[in-house]
Amino acid sequence: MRRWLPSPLLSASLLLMWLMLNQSLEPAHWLLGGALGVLAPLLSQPLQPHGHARIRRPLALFRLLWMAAIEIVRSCFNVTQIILLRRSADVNSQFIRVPLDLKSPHGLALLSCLINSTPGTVWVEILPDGHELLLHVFDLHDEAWWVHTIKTRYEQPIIEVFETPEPGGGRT
Amino acid sequence: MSGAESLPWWAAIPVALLLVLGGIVTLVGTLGLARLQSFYQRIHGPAISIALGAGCILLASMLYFTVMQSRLVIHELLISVFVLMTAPVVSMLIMRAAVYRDLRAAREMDPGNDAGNS
Amino acid sequence: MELVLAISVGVVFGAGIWLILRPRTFQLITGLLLMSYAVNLVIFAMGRLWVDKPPITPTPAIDPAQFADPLPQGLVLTAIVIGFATTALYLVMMIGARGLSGSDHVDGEEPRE
Amino acid sequence: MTTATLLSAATLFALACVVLAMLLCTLRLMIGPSAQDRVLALDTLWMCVMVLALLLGIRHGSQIYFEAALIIALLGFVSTIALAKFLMRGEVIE
Amino acid sequence: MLLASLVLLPFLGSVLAALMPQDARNRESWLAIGVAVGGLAIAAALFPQVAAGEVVRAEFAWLPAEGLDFVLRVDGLAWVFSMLVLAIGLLVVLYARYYMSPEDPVPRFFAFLLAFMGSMLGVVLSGNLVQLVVFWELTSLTSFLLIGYWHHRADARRGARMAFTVTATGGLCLMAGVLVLGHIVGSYDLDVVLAAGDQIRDHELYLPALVLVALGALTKSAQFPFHFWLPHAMAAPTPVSSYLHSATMVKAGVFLLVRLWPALAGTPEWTWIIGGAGVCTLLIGAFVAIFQHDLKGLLAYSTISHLGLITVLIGIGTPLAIVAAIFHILNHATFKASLFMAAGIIDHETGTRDLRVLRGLRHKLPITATLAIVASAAMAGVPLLNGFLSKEMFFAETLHVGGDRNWWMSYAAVAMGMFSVAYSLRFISVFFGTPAQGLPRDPHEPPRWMRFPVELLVLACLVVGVAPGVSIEPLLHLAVVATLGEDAPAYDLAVWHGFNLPLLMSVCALVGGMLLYGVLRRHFDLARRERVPLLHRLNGAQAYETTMLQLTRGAEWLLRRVGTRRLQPQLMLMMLALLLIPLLLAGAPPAWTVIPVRGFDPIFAGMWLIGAGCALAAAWMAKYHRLAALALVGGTGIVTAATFLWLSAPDLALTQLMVETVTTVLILLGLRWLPPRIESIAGPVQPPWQVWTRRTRDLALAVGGGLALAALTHAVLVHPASDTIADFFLLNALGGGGGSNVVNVLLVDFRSFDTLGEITVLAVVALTVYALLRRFRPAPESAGIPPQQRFEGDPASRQSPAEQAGSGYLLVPGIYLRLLLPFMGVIAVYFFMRGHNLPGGGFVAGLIFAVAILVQYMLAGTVWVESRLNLRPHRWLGFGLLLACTTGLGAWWFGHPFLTTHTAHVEWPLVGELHLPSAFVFDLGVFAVVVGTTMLMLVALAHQSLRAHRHPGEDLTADGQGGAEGRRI
Amino acid sequence: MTVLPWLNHLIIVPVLLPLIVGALMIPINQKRHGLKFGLGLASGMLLWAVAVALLVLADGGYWPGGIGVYLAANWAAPFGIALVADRLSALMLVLTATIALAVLVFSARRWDRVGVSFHPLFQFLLMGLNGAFLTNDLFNLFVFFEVMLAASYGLVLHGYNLRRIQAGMQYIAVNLVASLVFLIGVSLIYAASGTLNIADLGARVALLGAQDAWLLQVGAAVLALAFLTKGAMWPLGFWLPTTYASASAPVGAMLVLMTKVGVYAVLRVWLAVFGEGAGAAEGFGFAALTLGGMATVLFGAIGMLASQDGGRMAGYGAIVSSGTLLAVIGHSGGAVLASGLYYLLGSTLAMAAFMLLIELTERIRPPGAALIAITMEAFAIEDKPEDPVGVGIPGTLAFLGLSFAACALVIAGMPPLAGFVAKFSLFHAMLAAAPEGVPATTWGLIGLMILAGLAAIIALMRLGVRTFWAAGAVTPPRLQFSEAVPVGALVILCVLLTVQAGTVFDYLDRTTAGLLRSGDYAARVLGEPPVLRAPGAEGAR
Ligand code: NA
Ligand code: NA
Repeated sequence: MRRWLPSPLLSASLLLMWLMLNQSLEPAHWLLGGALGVLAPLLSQPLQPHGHARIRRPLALFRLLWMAAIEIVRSCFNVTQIILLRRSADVNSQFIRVPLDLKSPHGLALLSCLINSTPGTVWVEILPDGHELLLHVFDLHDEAWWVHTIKTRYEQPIIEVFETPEPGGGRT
Repeated sequence: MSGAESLPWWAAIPVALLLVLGGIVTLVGTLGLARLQSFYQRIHGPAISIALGAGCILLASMLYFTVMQSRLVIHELLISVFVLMTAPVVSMLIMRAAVYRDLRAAREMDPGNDAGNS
Repeated sequence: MELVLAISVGVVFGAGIWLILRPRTFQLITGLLLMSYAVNLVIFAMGRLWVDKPPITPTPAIDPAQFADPLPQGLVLTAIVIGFATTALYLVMMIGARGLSGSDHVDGEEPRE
Repeated sequence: MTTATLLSAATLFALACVVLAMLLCTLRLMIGPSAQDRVLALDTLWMCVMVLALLLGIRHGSQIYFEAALIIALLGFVSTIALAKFLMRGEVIE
Repeated sequence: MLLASLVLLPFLGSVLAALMPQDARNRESWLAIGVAVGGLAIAAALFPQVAAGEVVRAEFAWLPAEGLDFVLRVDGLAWVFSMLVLAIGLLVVLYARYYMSPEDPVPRFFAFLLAFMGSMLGVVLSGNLVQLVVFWELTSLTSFLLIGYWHHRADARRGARMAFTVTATGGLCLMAGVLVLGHIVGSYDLDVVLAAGDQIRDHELYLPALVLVALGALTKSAQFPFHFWLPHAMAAPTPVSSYLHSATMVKAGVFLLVRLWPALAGTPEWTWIIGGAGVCTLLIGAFVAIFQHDLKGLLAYSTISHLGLITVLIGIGTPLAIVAAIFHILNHATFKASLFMAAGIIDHETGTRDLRVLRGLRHKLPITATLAIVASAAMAGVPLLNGFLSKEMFFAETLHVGGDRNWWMSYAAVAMGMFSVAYSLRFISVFFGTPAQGLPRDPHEPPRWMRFPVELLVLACLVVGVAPGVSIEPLLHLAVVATLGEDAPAYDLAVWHGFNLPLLMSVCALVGGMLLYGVLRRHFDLARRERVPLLHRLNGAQAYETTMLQLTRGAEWLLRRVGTRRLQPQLMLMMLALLLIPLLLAGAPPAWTVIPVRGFDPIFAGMWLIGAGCALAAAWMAKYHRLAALALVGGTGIVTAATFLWLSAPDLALTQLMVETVTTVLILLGLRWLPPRIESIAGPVQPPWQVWTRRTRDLALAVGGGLALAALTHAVLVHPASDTIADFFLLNALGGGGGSNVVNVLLVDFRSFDTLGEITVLAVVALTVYALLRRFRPAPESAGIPPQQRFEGDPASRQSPAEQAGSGYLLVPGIYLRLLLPFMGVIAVYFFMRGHNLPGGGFVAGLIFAVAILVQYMLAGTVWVESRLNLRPHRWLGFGLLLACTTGLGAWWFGHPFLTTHTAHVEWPLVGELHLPSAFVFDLGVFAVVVGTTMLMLVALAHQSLRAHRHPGEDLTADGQGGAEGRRI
Repeated sequence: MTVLPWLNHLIIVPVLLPLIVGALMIPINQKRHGLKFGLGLASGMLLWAVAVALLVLADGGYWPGGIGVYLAANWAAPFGIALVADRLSALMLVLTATIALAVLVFSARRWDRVGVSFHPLFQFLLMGLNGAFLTNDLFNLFVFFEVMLAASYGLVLHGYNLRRIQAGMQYIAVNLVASLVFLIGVSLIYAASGTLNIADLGARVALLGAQDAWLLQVGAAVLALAFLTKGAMWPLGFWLPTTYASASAPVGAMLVLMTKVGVYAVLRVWLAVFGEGAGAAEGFGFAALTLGGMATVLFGAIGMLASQDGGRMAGYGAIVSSGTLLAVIGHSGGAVLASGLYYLLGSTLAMAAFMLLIELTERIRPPGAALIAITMEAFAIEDKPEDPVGVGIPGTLAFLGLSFAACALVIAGMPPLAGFVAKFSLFHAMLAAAPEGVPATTWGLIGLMILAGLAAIIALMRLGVRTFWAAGAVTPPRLQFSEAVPVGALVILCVLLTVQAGTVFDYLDRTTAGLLRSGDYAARVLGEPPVLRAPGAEGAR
């Protein structure tokens, strides 16, 4: 099973994508989409050193995404406000460092997606010495608040989603 | 606007609102790109265009076509997913490129000063 | 619309001409890229301009006047692909020449006085 | 006012906003000053065109425009990351 | 057939001679003698017919369309001349056997000599003017080869080139003249032309024809002012000089004049042109001959002078003058050939031809001396020798020129006679006096058979001189009748005509010549003079050299002005032509019908404000800010794509978007190897005003070109479309092509042949790029690792590409990029599958697939990807092309033309009926080629980086690609 | 007709065969030269046989009017792409195959190893050439031009050194721009006439309104610019000498053929579109062609005089020949065409042989020595007279010398070889075409051609003397049998062309007669029916 279907989730996503693209639920599309869903991950397997993500707790993931979505919309309006109303020089743009406990690459990826999708913050990189995340904040009021928010609102749930059974899992 | 006459008001108003909002947000994002002073500020501008601007338009599109064609048209979701997957990569790489380019430039200007990661 | 497209084609083509008359290989390749855009648009425009009438015929019995001219589109597609290939070729040759001659002049050597 | 005029006006407004946005991107693309600015502007331009494609789809009530948006969403970033990588590492493929 | 063999025989002999070994001197001579004797026999066999006044003709079809047959024609004149060519040829061949050194490579000599003999016979026997020109030029060519026989000597090369240039140019003029004659007469056949004399002389093109023919004849016969080549031709071996440059080839010119006499002569123009050239030549040649120090040089000028004499006679143009001309041609051939041979013997025996050194040779070479003295006497016009007879006829004819009171021609003739006596004396002076000491060789009489030809010729001089009526009269008569026909005059070849004016002139010439020689020797230091008095400035050879040099220089100068080796002017001219030519040819446009068009769309306009702005900015920045220019071009590209989308061309939009992406990556890969231009070091090399002029010019051209294209595009856009073939495609795509996306059906069905060619272009370019990159040498500045990667502040500088993607800064992006790979693959399949009915198809799918792989390369580097994925682009290319071809060829099975589509209808359980058109398989081929091409080019380019990484800072110019080459990509 | 007669399939074989063989070669390992050469040679020979077969079919009355039409993809012209094999295209195919065979054999020794991909590129070049000669569709012509050019780009750069790269940059840049110009021309023509098929264009041209006619003429003029750039008309052909001088010998020989493609395209399009029956557009641009051709001849002649090295001289020679052809096409619009085609045959064969020959003669001595030799001769600096004993010429040198002389004679138009016959018949035909009063341009052209011949004589003699006769020890070059045979064969063909001039002219007269009947041509191409489907095989169409 593992051999032929390395990631059922990925395969399912591909099938779903196929059906959505063709906007059809005909059997032919199920068949073809299914075949592609199996084939594509298999063929791309050699180029996937980190394997595929295992979502341990889907519910936590949904909660996280919902929360992030709200945060994104909120930040959007913040940033809009700043762009429209403030003078550029008055904006306190800063780099900050956030020490991370999250190790799972997939978790880090999700974190990066959330942070980058949230206007006002841009992920730069994880500094190799000390596993700190270097972050750029558009309008920084309080560095400690930011570190705290990221660690509790984002990192913790992500660790839950990806790393609960054995920390560092998901790596091949 | 072929066939738009058949659209009921309950759908037309949210679609129109989403369109207007999406347009405005997109514009504001690029306005940030154009008027902010440093690169590190400017990079935050397009983020709202991508996140909210494109999002609103996608939503409007889904709603519009779903009502228009009286069936669930949600393949625009694919676009959202792909944008969500690729936009972080782009901003990460551009940002990192900018940081290290600036670092290197600073080092070349003043070789004695071992500037850390700002 | 027609006027806008015509002017645009002219501007892009003009910029291309200016660039292909410059002495540096990179200018030349940039000019070629721009000229290809202009030329592709010209070919495309020969089928006249149609908005929202892509040549996709849902039924065999159609009124051809209701669709954009597919032929120029086919030609442009070929031209785009060939243009891409030849750009690649010129690029590789240009860096090869830079390596061999030490100059990025289009003649492969700096002009002699 | 019918729904059609309302939607048409809204689409037109959004289109105008997007084209203005593209203009602003172009401005940044031209003036730079740094290379990363230009890359960022180009990427945003791609995104604007994606939005433009979606808007054209709504304007004409046609699905034909969707694929272009899809392609930009999925593959539009490739040239941007190539540019970014070039800036950062001096070569695109190491 | 007999006639044909007469011409063919020497050529056959020539081929045989060329095939013999280097040292086959005897066999070569025997062969040549055989050829000459055979020729003589054939000619003899023709004699009865010719003597009966018949014109023997042989015709072979060659170019009937142009009214051109290969015609051989013998009349009396031709017969006499061919006898001359063959007989002197025989003697020369015999002489050459002894003259040529045993070390000389004789096959070449005899091959050329026999080829010349054939060509000369061809000239003489041609019954068609065009054919005559052919053989005429062949004689020039063989002469060139013979003069250059000792081509290791500079004088031989020079002489050969000079002779060839002059005579071949004359030949071209002759060709033009012949064309004009043919145009006038309507035929090139000699008989027809000769019969059309009045028509020719009355035609408005008579003068051009005459001038052109005269130019041919005068150059060939070394007439003033083209005489200079002949002395330089003396660098040839003496047999050649005696055969070609005294007896035969130089006679071709006068032969031609005689031949065409019935057609062209009889006008003042003829007399002035031909006679004028002849008089100048005869005086100059004779005068200059006196002052030569080289035996052969003296003979050469004397030949020039005698040819002038003959030319004058022809120019005078009375029938008697023609008789005299033909007579003198024969006489000159005999005495001059023998004199050349004698000179050759002297040269051969003493090792020198210098008149200043040679003295008293009669003691060592008594027989040769006697022969030479007799021949010289003939040349000087001493009575009882043949030269006397023809010269006296000449004197007689000069008296008639210009009526009774005009004597200048006669004075000139006497002067020439004096000079010829003087140089004859100078020639024989080598035999008198005390024997010279210190000659290069000790002279002895030559071998018996080497002297034999001289003896024979001298004997002929004597016989003709004493008994012309019996000896030469019949021959002469033949030739004269053939030339003059009914005009043939009565003439008397007696030795003694009583005391008359010509005799007085002869005596004057003899006495005056002796006096002149004596005076010159005593008082003018004849033996030491370096320069010819009065005429030394008239140096034709120097003029020729200068002309040739000036010609080359001038051509170079001109070439720099009307041509260029640089690219920019060429492109400028192309653009200028694009701007001007259509307008010049088609004129101003007619009144234009305009159909109402869509109104102004501000949004579309806004979009193109961007597109055009980007293009202009790119043009501004491309010199120093390449990356910016690239991004700006990308801006124009994406606006173009949006335009396609807007204007109902979704397929184009998709393709343009993908091509845009791939092009950007490609150019970036290339930019890696193009060191940046830095403004400060690239200062202007030209003065600023030049730069500004050029820029203004280019700007004007750019604006003009842009305006022109804009105007044309607009004109088309507002003009009603004509009845196009497009409707057919729209109507038949679904029914006939089985697809609703007409553009795709166009690509894979209606015009699939185009697509086949197009993917071939892709494959070819990929192969070329790959081949180029195999030998690629990067610029030294860019050969190393880029500075960014050497920056210590960047943690990635210490990591391999694989490590960067595995744990470094690319870890997080990498998760996405790797996750996207299967999605991109499926999307590629999606676009491929739907292509026939909706926007998409093999191109777009292929590009998407290639970009998907490319992203992985960007992420983790070449080595990592290729250790896990063996993508063989060459195979993709080959497979794709073959698949497309095979699909097309499948139609042959059904008896249909290549690429005819067929659809298989397969009933599947659960799925229903599936249509599998062959066009689909064809498109798969397209897909494979696009993937193969893109991968091959980009990956080959990316592989270049490996070299820098393998050997940091060293061995940068090493050929090959190191490890990358070994790996199959 | 439900099945296409199998002989008709031969028409497309000259395109398909090299394509398939080339594609087969791509995946083959770079080191297997022998295999690739074998494949290439087999393809070349087969191609030659097919070309000859087409010539026989076209001339033998197999097709009505001597015109074979092949509807690629089975769509009737003008909708689909039609390939046309008439006497002219068959002749060009034979010429191509002949030269290709010679070049292939020639390159077997050395050249195919100098870089990778020689053989596949060569096959693709053949495909492009053959396609360009066969196609009847303007855009398809563009595609085949691109195939040909793309392959030639690779081949011009084959052997990769600075000189080649510099020349290649020029060649490629000019041709890329020319391709863009080509596209503009095609698109204008389509906009004006609504068709891309050349025969259809000829049929439509008389019916166009004034505006469309104007647009068509502008388009045609633009198109001609592209053709003439490839055909190297002055002032568009400056790229040519540089490219010839630096390309490797076999590639140079193929380039000779490629110049002719530009001329061929002009001929095809102009006779079909602006020939008889073109209404108001009849004779459009012919005068410009004459003038341009004459300027080209003059330029080429000047260039030959100014050239010192063989390659460049050959390049200018090619320009002269191109210019002559263009002037001739323009001059009488067809009356002297047969002679022009004969000239094309002779000059192409000789020039190809000459290109191969130059490479062999350059082995005789280093080029530097030659330069000194020429200055010495120009200033009449005599080296001291040596013993009058000749220098023996070994077989190889004799062979080279003879071949050189033969080529030089043909190129210069000197008797007795084909060059002279061509020139003479050209002159004759031009004069015969004007029975009452020969116009000044005709005299001018004749004079110019004679002058060009003279320039060629002077230049080639200088080169020949310098190469074969210059002072100093002549080292007989190492000559491979496989290098000598093709040169010899091409030279012998020139001789045969002269000897068999009558036969050749008969064929060419028939060719010309066919070309001038553009109405028949259009009727044949447009009237060719597609193959009908068998009743049972439903649905394919
Ligand atoms: Na195509
Ligand atoms: Na003729």
